[in-house]
Amino acid sequence: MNLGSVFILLPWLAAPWLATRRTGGHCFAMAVALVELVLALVLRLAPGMLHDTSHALFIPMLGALWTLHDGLLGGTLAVLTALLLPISLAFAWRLPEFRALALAALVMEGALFGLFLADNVLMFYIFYEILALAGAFLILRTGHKSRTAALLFLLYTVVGSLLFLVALVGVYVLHGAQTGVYDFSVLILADTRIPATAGLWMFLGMVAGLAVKMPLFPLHSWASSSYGAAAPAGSIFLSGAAVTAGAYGLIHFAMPMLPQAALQFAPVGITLGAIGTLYGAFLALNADNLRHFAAYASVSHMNLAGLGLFALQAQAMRGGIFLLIAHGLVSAGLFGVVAVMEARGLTGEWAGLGGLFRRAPRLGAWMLFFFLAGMGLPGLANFPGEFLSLAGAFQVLPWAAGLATLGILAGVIYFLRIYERVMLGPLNAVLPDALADLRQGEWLLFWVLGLLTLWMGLDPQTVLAHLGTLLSAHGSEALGGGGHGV
Amino acid sequence: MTLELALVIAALLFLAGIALILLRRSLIFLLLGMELLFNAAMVIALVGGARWHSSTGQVLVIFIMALSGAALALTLALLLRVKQELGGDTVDVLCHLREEADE
Amino acid sequence: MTALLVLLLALIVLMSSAALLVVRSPMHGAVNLGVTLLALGILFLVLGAPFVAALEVVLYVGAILVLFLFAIMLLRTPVQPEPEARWRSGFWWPVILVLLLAAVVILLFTRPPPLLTVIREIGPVIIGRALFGPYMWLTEAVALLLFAVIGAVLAVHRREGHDA
Amino acid sequence: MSEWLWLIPGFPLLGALLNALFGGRCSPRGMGRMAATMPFLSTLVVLALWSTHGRDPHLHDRVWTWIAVGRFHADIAFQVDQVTLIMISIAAFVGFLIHLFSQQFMAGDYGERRYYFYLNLFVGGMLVLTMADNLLLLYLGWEAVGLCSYALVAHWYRKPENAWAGRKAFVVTRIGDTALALAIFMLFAEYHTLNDQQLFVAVATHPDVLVLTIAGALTLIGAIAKSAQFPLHIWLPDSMAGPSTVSALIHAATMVTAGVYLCIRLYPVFAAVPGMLWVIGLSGAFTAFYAASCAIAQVDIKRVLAYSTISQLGYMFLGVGIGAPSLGLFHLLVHACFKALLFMSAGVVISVYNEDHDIRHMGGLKAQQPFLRWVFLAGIFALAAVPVVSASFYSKDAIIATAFMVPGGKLLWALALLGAVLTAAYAFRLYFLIFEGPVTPGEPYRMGWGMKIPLALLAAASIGMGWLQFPPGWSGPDLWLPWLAPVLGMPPMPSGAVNVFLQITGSVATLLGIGIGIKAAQWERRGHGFSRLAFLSGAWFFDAAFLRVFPPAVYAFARFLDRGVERTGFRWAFLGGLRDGFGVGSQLLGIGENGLLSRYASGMVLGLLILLVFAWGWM
Repeated sequence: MNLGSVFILLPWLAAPWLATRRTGGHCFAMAVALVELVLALVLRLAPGMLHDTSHALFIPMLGALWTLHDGLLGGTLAVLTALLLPISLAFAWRLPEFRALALAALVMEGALFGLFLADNVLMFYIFYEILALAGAFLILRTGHKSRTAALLFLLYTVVGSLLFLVALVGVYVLHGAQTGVYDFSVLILADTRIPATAGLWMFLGMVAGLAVKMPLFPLHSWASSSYGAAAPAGSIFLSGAAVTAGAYGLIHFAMPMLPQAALQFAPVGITLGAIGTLYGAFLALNADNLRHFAAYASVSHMNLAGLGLFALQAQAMRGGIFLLIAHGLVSAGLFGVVAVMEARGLTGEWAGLGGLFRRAPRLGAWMLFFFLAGMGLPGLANFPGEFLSLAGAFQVLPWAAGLATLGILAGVIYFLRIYERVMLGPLNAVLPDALADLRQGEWLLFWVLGLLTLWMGLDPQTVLAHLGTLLSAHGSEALGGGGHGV
Repeated sequence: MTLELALVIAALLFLAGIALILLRRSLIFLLLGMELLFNAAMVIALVGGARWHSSTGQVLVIFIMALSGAALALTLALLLRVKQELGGDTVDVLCHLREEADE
Repeated sequence: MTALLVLLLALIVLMSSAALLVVRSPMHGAVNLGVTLLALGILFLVLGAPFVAALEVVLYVGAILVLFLFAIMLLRTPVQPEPEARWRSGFWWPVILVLLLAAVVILLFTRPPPLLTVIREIGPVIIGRALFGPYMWLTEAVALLLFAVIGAVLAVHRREGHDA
Repeated sequence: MSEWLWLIPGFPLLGALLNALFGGRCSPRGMGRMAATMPFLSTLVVLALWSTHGRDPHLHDRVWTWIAVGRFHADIAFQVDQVTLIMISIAAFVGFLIHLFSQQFMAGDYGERRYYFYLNLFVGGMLVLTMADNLLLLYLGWEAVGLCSYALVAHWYRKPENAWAGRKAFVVTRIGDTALALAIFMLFAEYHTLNDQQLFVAVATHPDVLVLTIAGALTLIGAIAKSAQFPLHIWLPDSMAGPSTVSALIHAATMVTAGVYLCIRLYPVFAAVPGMLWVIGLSGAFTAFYAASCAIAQVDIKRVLAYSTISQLGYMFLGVGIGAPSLGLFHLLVHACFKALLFMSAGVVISVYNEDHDIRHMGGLKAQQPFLRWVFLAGIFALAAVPVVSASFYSKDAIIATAFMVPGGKLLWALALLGAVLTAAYAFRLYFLIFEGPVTPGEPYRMGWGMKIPLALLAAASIGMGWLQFPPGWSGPDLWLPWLAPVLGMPPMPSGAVNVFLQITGSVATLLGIGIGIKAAQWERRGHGFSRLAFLSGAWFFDAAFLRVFPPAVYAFARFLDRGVERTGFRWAFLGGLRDGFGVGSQLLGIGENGLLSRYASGMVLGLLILLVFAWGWM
């Protein structure tokens, strides 16, 4: 037990306590979230404190379950997660379902930290499943409280992760048969020599399990219903933090274990990412309310990130990861805007919106800001990620990356169209007269998010330079030091 | 020959038990069949113990006895309750315990 | 000599269990079970387990069978006013199954492993040592289980009282 | 001096940041003053730059590393050479003048603070664009000015058509941005660098014609979208929905010239591909003619100026295309002055006529606004390129003349000359309709010094700026071309008899145009002017056709993807099938789960039987 274990377990210990409360618990949840944020920063900035090779929970045939490592990538994503939780809670502050949301989000946070720090693939899988369950709970108990959406989410993620498990066990058994060592540690499994065809199938299984969470193109269908059903404040966490789990699994586990298959899959992955980028963009253009719009925008961005990751190329992968992080902030901003509107009784249906800027100029300004960030305006967070992903992927598969570049154009079309519908034009007569602009607290939240977005856009190097060696373990060697060249 | 014959007895008991469980309509006979199954298991455990001169067989039998007794006591209590609630003591009434919603 | 005795026991078991299968009255069934259990008690003695043989008589014939009798009494099954169906509905399926099972068991026993061993008696002392030595925790667990059974039965009954 | 370069874009950006942070606490008037100070400070730094390094500027300032992954390396770094120095002078100084003008012009507007925020941001973005030392930073400025253009065109957002016009401007220019991004990807994939200088060296040593052709074409698309060249010019006329000062700054002086600037900057890339320059020239010459023909039929004062801008930008592209980028830059400078002047004056005219844009409802304004009349006339002189006494005569006519000299340039020359006739015609038609003829009284409008000084300065520049560079064969100043020669080379200027012929044709074209323009004004008054030609006033129906095809196609495709693929394919067929499959499966499996105890037992026995058979097989 060290700081890392405390880091993982604290939210899980806090969650049951929160569950026993009938009312309140706001400050408690927030305090836990802030403590976790501090811990995440400490662990990220002083990674040595985390390293735990004590082989706790060593189980024969499975390996040491509780071995934590101090990967820079996982640490960075953990900081993002820890940052999004308080923001999500703050946006949910006045919701009646605050405790359900906080409960689910805390459990998800613990699971995310666990899987970011885990060295053991089986442990990753377990955390991943817990994440899915808590996510389903969040959808079930907040917002529209839709059973259908929760079930759909669960169906997609659980079936996906079962495929992941099957592929994982395949690698495990192969490795055991070759060396006699049965262990689920990624460092050990990455040594396996896997025949090409079998490797491709296993990689496909893993991709199915991990991509479903991001969500990448053919597996995206849960996203709009889930983000559309959960409370927007919960969607912040769901779309910003939870999606990083899938991408992290790809980079940290799937690709290092099956490097050759990953290289073989790269063109397909890039193509799917490109299709998904445009597909999400067009669906966002035709979305029927603000929640679905934000959901599809998020899908579009995540597909672009997926394109970068699958390209297995130095710029593209870093760009993909950067986009993942940036998307967390921007998505928080987008869903935050939706949350603020819903707190004022605006449902987000187009018919009830229009000319809102006149009543709420601050809200309108921040909405524009995050829309601009979303459409990849340089100087804001998404741009370095998008540009690096595309520039990198362009070197691997030019026509597909070129197709995805049209997403730049599509982004401006759908974001501005929606902005015009909501904010500009004459004041909609159905809007209530006493529509308050941003309150001080909300305003401050947006400033925090906004400054972070700006910082990420203007000085991305601080993050980019410290992502560590991607494709850790033996993957990078097998890929000849970074896949498709530098 | 003793041990082989004892095994044959166990097989007889087992078959009789299974037949009782599968064929009889009354729940009482079903429970009697279960006792026969337990006894078949006990015989085999004892044959094993005798074959390897080990006390483990007998220890196992004692545990089986305790377990079967415990199970039986509980089952009989449940049986009485079934009779009270469902008004019958046959196997077929038990299907009323199933959730009705799906029918 | 012992082989003959065992053969006899086998015959008794066969007959009594066959009778168990066909009798109509539960009371008759209980009596037949008693016969089977007593025969088994003798078999246990032959197999060199006097303590278990004693337990078989005391526990099974003495306690469990009595439990059955109480249950039968409480169920107040009529002594046989009208001929009740002996077999359950949908009879043929299970019969085929049972016959198949019998066939397989017989096939299995057509080539038994040679078990030519002198049977030595293992007395209660050794059993006691084993129970309270290496199997101590298991014994305690079983004790706990029996204790729990009392609770469970009570729980079943309390609901009953509550309903009534 | 080098390490202070960042101050030039830094001041306006700081102004925008201060506005965002503290704007709520201050009065809009105070914000306006602060905002105007910022480009003034930038101008001071630029002036200092002129005084210290004006003769031969070569400055570089690396501020911090922006993005660096492998060889994908882009700094926040600024560089200044001759071209940049001209561009930043325009951006900072004209920007400052327009800020100054806005103090009175925009007073009391409902979005005054927002206006100054975007205006400051725009000047900052434009300065970053011009000073960037790599393509990525250039792209940042490129997008930033695009955003400001959107926000300022849609400034009066309460009218839906204004918001729509802003969006159209952003979307159409973003087509070009996408092409530019693709060009950057291609160039990086081929040459592994983003830095301009390294790129030029690499292009010179390893010219890969295929890559350079595609990348050059894509860059050109980016440039023509930003500079509103045919066929991506359609956004500019609608952008006139914004305040006139915005049109003056963004849609005349600075942002729209970014495309020309990009072509000048990447001149080595274009020059490396045979034929590419001629395509640029053709695009410019055709646009110059096309837009001039549209401008002559417009009745909205700002739309006349908008088409005029498109046309003038065409001349700049023509200058780049004929291998005379320095002349293109010269015309850019001149145009920035006189077009900003014309737009600001037009803003006053519109205010006088109570927000009525229709020039047929105006007339005889010279009596009421004498000052305005003279500065406007100076601008019109420059626009029409009146010989000798207007700056444009020295820049535009030089381009047209040079076009004659290059191989394949006769066609370009003819188009450009035709455009020049039309230019003079619409310029004087505009002037005569507004300021001459029967008087249509307007509202009283008194211009303060804050408005008069910028107009006067720009009017002086419109007349006198051309005297920097006399045509070949004239005795007089010859400053511009030699100064730029180190970076842009010397253009192939005509000489001898051809020169005389070209100059005379240019002047005759202008005078002919002026005559047509005066006539056109009279015809317009009588109700049968060019505006009745629907083909011309509708800009050859190009915009209408575009709007009829492109947006509906996009929306239809989006609807198809949503209803046809997502709802029908993914949700109905896939998920519905999955659900029904689960339903059927559960019913099938549920047959065994009927609550009959003995059937469960039968199942167990069956399983046991199978196991036993297996066991028998093993034995």
